[in-house]
Amino acid sequence: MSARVGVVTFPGSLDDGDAARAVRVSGGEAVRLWHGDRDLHGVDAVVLPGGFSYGDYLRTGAIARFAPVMESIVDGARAGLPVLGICNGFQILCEAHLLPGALTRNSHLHFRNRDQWLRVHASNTAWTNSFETDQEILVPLKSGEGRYVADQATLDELAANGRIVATYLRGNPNGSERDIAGVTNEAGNVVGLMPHPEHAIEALTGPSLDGLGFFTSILKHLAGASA
Amino acid sequence: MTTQPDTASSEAALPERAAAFGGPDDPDTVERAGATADELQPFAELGLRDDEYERIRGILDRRPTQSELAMYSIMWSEHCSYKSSKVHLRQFGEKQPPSDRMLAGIGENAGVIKINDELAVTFKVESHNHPSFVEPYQGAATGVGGIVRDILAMGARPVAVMDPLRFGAADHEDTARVLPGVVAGIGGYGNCLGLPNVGGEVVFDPTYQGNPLVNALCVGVLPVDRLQKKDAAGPGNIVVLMGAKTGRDGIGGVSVLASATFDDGSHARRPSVQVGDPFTEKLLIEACLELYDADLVVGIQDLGGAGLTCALTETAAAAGTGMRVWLERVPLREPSMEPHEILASESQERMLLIVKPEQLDAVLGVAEKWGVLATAIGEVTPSEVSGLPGRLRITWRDHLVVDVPPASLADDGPVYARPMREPADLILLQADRAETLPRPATPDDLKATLLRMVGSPNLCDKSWVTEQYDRYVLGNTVLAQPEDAGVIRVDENSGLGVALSVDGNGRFARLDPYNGAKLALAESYRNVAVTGAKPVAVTNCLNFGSPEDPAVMWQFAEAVRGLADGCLELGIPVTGGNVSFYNQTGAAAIHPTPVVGVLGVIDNVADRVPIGFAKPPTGDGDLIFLLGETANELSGSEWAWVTHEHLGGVPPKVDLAKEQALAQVLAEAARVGHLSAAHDVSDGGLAQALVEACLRNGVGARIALPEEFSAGSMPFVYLFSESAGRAVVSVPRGHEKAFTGLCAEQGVPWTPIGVTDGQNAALDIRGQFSVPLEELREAHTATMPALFG
Amino acid sequence: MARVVVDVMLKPEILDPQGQAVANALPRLGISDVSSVRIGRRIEIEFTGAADPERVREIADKLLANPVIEDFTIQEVAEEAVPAGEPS
Amino acid sequence: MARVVVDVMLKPEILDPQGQAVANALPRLGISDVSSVRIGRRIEIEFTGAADPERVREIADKLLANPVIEDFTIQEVAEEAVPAGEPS
Ligand SMILES: Nc1ncnc2c1ncn2[C@@H]1O[C@H](COP(=O)(O)OP(=O)(O)O)[C@@H](O)[C@H]1O
Ligand SMILES: [Mg+2]
Repeated sequence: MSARVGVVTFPGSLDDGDAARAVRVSGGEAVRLWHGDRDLHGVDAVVLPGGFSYGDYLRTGAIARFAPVMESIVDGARAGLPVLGICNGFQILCEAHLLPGALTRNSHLHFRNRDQWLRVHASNTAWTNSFETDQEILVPLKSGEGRYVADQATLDELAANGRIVATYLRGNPNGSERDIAGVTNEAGNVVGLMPHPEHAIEALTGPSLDGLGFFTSILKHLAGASA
Repeated sequence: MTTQPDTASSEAALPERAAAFGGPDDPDTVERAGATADELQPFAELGLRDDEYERIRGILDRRPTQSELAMYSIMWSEHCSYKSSKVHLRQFGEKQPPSDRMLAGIGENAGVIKINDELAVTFKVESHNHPSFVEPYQGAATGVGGIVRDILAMGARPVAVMDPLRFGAADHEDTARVLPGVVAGIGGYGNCLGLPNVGGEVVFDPTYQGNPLVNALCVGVLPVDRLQKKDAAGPGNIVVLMGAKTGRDGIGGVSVLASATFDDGSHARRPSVQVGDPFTEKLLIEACLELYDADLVVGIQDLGGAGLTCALTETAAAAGTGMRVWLERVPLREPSMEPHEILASESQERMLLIVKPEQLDAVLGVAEKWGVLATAIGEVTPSEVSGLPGRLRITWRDHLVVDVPPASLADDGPVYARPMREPADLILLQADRAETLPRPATPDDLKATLLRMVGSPNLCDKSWVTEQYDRYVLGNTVLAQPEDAGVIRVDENSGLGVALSVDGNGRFARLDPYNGAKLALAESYRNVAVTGAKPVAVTNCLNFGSPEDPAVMWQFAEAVRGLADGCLELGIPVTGGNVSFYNQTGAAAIHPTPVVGVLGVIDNVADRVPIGFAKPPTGDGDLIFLLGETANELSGSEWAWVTHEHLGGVPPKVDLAKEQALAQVLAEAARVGHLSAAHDVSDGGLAQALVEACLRNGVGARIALPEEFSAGSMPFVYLFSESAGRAVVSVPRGHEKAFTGLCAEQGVPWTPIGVTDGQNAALDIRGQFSVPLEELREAHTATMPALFG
Repeated sequence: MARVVVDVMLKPEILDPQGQAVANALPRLGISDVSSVRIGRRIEIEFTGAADPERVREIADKLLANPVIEDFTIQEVAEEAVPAGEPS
Repeated sequence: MARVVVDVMLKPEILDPQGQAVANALPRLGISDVSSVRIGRRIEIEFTGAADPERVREIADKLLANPVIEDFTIQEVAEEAVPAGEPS
């Protein structure tokens, strides 16, 4: 039986269909979850996709955090449920305090969509175990509020404990502290990522196939856990 | 919506008119109108002519009420009635080539084209010029929002947008104000809606100073059997308003009608800019699609220009039914709004639905699921006992304020055959040919010209703009800017997809509007063809000055004639479009600017051909061919403008039969895999096309000019002429015989001009110069950041 | 060392999607007695010397607010120790 | 019908690129005596009844501001003539 990966749709989610496609292309079963439904329908892992939940008008992720489904996801994540937040999903995870720090307006004040080189540092999380440490990958970035900030102590702690999942290479596209593109929680089951791996899974529609690694990682992780 | 003359001016022109009535509790009723036939009404301030006002009185057999007057004034405006353009636009229908693909055409919210037995696409381009000059961010944002709702109204899921933009001189201070706002607005709305932006144009020319052009195109996909109608069919059916609350947005000239309270409350009465709420629009899209799939909609119409007035009258007129509306049921953002304001409001993110009474609860349930407001505001009524079509009757708190035949507003507006005259300066302008201008004389001059050209505002790299747009969302973008056309996968299983391009060249149209329109069509058609897609349908946005100027009217008529003739020659129908008049400052009109969108179909998007040369594994790579013929055609060219600020002569010749042959070669060659790259040759000529093909993947090329173009100023002509009907392609080794055979078969001239270069990252023009790609890239990419930060 | 605060709010008749989104979210936090939320910008400007009211008005009008859709108000604040962080 | 204003500003140590952009634009308007510009949000909340300070604080803390990067202040304002319309 293939692993069941939930993909949440909030009002204003945009890349939910793409995240589900990425799960499928990697061999998993994508299960669509609805923001208003507390029930996680027994999924083995959850993806919070990109988009503009609730328009992101107040502050990115600020309102989505209070959606009923988030209560179950927060509880689940604390108990070890693997959760990947992409872009808006990352912002929601920070707002929900599952990940430290916050994502703020790009320092150049523009939305930026470009194919971005990253270095994957932490290859021991539930979502990155298919990568080699320090592997360089190319995935699309598209966000207006992608600048990761946290206080120095938190940043030091992240760096010291291998919790910086990925950093921007060849130019910091948004002013993120320490070029941070993604971080994980202490347990390594919750990962937030600003760029969009779900848009790098097919040669036809993406700049590379590098994004697949995040989705094959979770399948591997779940297979290992159930073995 | 089309631009109107400055909306604020009608306010300035307000007469000191003591209003005898007004106030939401004391509206001007039908009864009152019947009894006070001679009451003065501010019809002129509302833009209606004496004879138009008399016609309204004739139709109603009394004076109109205040609300009715507001409705006629907006529905009979240029923007809604097409009164100056109608007589010309008819040609699109009359000259329409037969097409078994077209499921809906002109007259609908957007044209619909079948792409296989199950699927159809719908697409349309519209202008939001004037609002974007007043408030660049919101003007552009709501332009995207508006065109998306047109696509949605056809039953389609919107899947991509494009944005043809034109601004004044790149270094003008207005451009510095307008461009960043427009770009942010288009990105802000489209990104938040989750629609990939797959192409557009960014053109600078002083002609657009004070009148920037913000056109927006949207394309959507629908199952053939989900096509929606706007007809308010079935007496007894319920009229539902869904989406945002109604506020005093974009009320424009109708604010003249504000009565007694005008003096004290003048501030609040100002026509206000429309503010977009893409989040609400996203929910509206999802709610509508769910309603379509559950078959809960009898008819649907978007609310755009003229708001509720337009939607109510058009849906009723389309079905010949009447309608009964309780206006106080419309949810308001501002409780103090008066009936005529509610009817005229252009608040965004609203749709009008006709639903069966027994399905109303289900409809409201879907709306609630998506968190959008939906309110029953009226019901469809039968035709009159006399057999005449039904009437639209609107009450406001039990007062009858509107009682009109809907078609008199929606279909039977005034139609004018306005006077036309060729612009007096055209003969002189055409005689002043760019072919006689001084040309670069040495290889060094030529190289310097190339570097200046690739960095000039119209030819430079536009990623400063396009990086602000999401191109990836929905996961079906196969090609997007800076490719020649956007290519979208429609069916993941079969790979079926569509290609779209939008093009226009105001300079060419200024020099010759008939051929200028054909050239815009040819370029758009070619841009679709180079991707390997087969062009099948056309949309257009006609941006012109004032129709009351006979010279502008002549330009308009010529452009429409050119486009209609061109489409007939190419065998592809015009499926819809939009007219924007009054793009003019004082007596000076913009260059006539027909913007043409072409839709193509590609059976398998995996066959699509990109513009960039492919990186050869080693040494010499693919063979480079120029298809088509190059003539000494420099008038209206980018070179003449960049180098001499010159505009004169006649534009390049256009031969649509040759364009068709070229398209056939490209489609077939793409399908069988003869092409590794293909790039349309247009603005900036072959030189620009080569630079772009090289820079895309950082692959060099060695070019040898043909014998007859190797001496004197002929290399310059070969590189910078803007002759139509050309494309530069790269052909993998081993395919050249078959490829040139195909060209011969279709009668397309080909010239081998060089090879891609895996060793040297440079563009080398033998006997002339060689430029490292890095130097070209620097020149090409520095311009926009230097101008806009 | 004058400190001036410019508050920029959308004109009352202009749609405020931000405020609306927040207002709609409140019930989920158990708050049902809010009738309206409007969101604008608060801009704190610090001058090296005294603040010329005319100049501040000009800055607000030209740069900080978009007079087509926004109104602004200006107030000079006591140059107290900056509002120390946290809630008042 | 209480009216409460919540001002949310980025913490001083967090980079405020918007404020900086404005500060950088000022010299072009001939203004050179501004030492700093910070831009935050001003949120006006209208309650149907009285505003419970505790609840307002809770809304601000949980929803309106992100304490990781922002500070807020709350003030209740005179319940002057309600701004014309717009119940969200
Ligand atoms: N330049 C044009 N070419 C073809 N059709 C046009 C053109 N301008 C307007 N139309 C058609 O006229 C009809 C009315 O246009 P419009 O009022 O702009 O529609 P909507 O209100 O749905 O935006 C539409 O079907 C539109 O496609
Ligand atoms: Mg329409």
